[in-house]
Amino acid sequence: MRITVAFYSYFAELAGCAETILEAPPGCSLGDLHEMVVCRFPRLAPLRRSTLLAVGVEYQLGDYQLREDDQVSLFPPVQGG
Amino acid sequence: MRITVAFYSYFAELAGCAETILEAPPGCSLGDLHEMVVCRFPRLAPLRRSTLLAVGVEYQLGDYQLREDDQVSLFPPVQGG
Amino acid sequence: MRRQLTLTCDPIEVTRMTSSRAPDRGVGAIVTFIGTVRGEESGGEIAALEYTAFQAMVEHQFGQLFEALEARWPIHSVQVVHRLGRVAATEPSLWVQITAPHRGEAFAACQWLIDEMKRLVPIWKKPLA
Amino acid sequence: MRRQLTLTCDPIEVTRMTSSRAPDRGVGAIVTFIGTVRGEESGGEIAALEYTAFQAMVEHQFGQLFEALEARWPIHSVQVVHRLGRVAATEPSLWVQITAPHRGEAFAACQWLIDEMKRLVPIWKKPLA
Repeated sequence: MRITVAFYSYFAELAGCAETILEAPPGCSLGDLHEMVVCRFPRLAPLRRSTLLAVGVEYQLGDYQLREDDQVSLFPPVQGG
Repeated sequence: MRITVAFYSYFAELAGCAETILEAPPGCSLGDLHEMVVCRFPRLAPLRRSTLLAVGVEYQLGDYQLREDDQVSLFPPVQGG
Repeated sequence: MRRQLTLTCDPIEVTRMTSSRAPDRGVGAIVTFIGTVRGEESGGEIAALEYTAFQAMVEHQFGQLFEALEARWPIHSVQVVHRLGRVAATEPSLWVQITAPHRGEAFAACQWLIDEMKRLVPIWKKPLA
Repeated sequence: MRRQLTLTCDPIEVTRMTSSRAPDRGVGAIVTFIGTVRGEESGGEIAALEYTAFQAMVEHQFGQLFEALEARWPIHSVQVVHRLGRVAATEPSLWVQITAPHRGEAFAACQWLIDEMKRLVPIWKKPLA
């Protein structure tokens, strides 16, 4: 299934792009996808533990079951204010 | 000794005046003076326990030893803001 | 610490006093409290409050509170304006502004100052119908 | 509860937004927080911060925070303005205003909202020399 992955803040610089599209196997969880992303963009690997994950506009945990056309976002800890 | 006593807020209305002068005996404490005041202005007697006492611009307790020309103030709980 | 206390019978000009920039490059937080006269108090309608004060003692007590504030928190400035006389419902009776490096100390100091003011500063109010 | 969220690349017009009266006869407390860009950060000089955001998610997350705020405190209104793009040192990057019947809930809600924003709302900043 087709998943859009967006990077925000310095994650976009580390990935070298603001967005990519990945083909994920059926039954793929958000955590599985995160592993696929850090394999493809290894400069994000050391930040794995502090990475925040969202699907659409909601935060999700690694066990979230992805669906076709989900919009996933990866970003570092937020710093508003 | 001569002590000036001022009343603030509704204490002035209850006393019928904003200020009075009392002649206090030597060794008179602020607590003693308070008793003299409520004898002279009995409408302040029921409020004795909630009355705040100041000498000059400082709060003082009943055991404060009065001195000639002290300016004593009596008033109800404050309500600024 | 810059400090300013104003007791005034004129309306508090909130807009004029609000700055659009930090007063100093080390300031990251500006906390402002405005207390307004509520038009309803314990069920009844109120047109205004009449504020009176023992002014010399108000100034002295605020001076002591400012000393304690400075000793306890790294505050850059504190400003207090309290209205006296008749203040109509919805108008500000109190304006407090604290500037500090970070919001934690600015919020803590602002709340502490107002709590202590309500305990110690000789100002009274009377509802006017 | 009246609510307003603004994300803007323009300077926050603090003066224009500050009202000199309570918006409602039941309001007794107006708490305002202004976050300004500090010119010094961990020892170094900073000319400005560059703010970026995941805007759709910012709006959704603030919407959820406003819901939770309303459920927890008797707030009359909440307004948030957050600047994006380049914000020079001493300029406001954040403006939050809460109105409520009493100061306790206004202070509590304002601090809670800012703490939660800093935990959940996807905005980032980068120092510019």
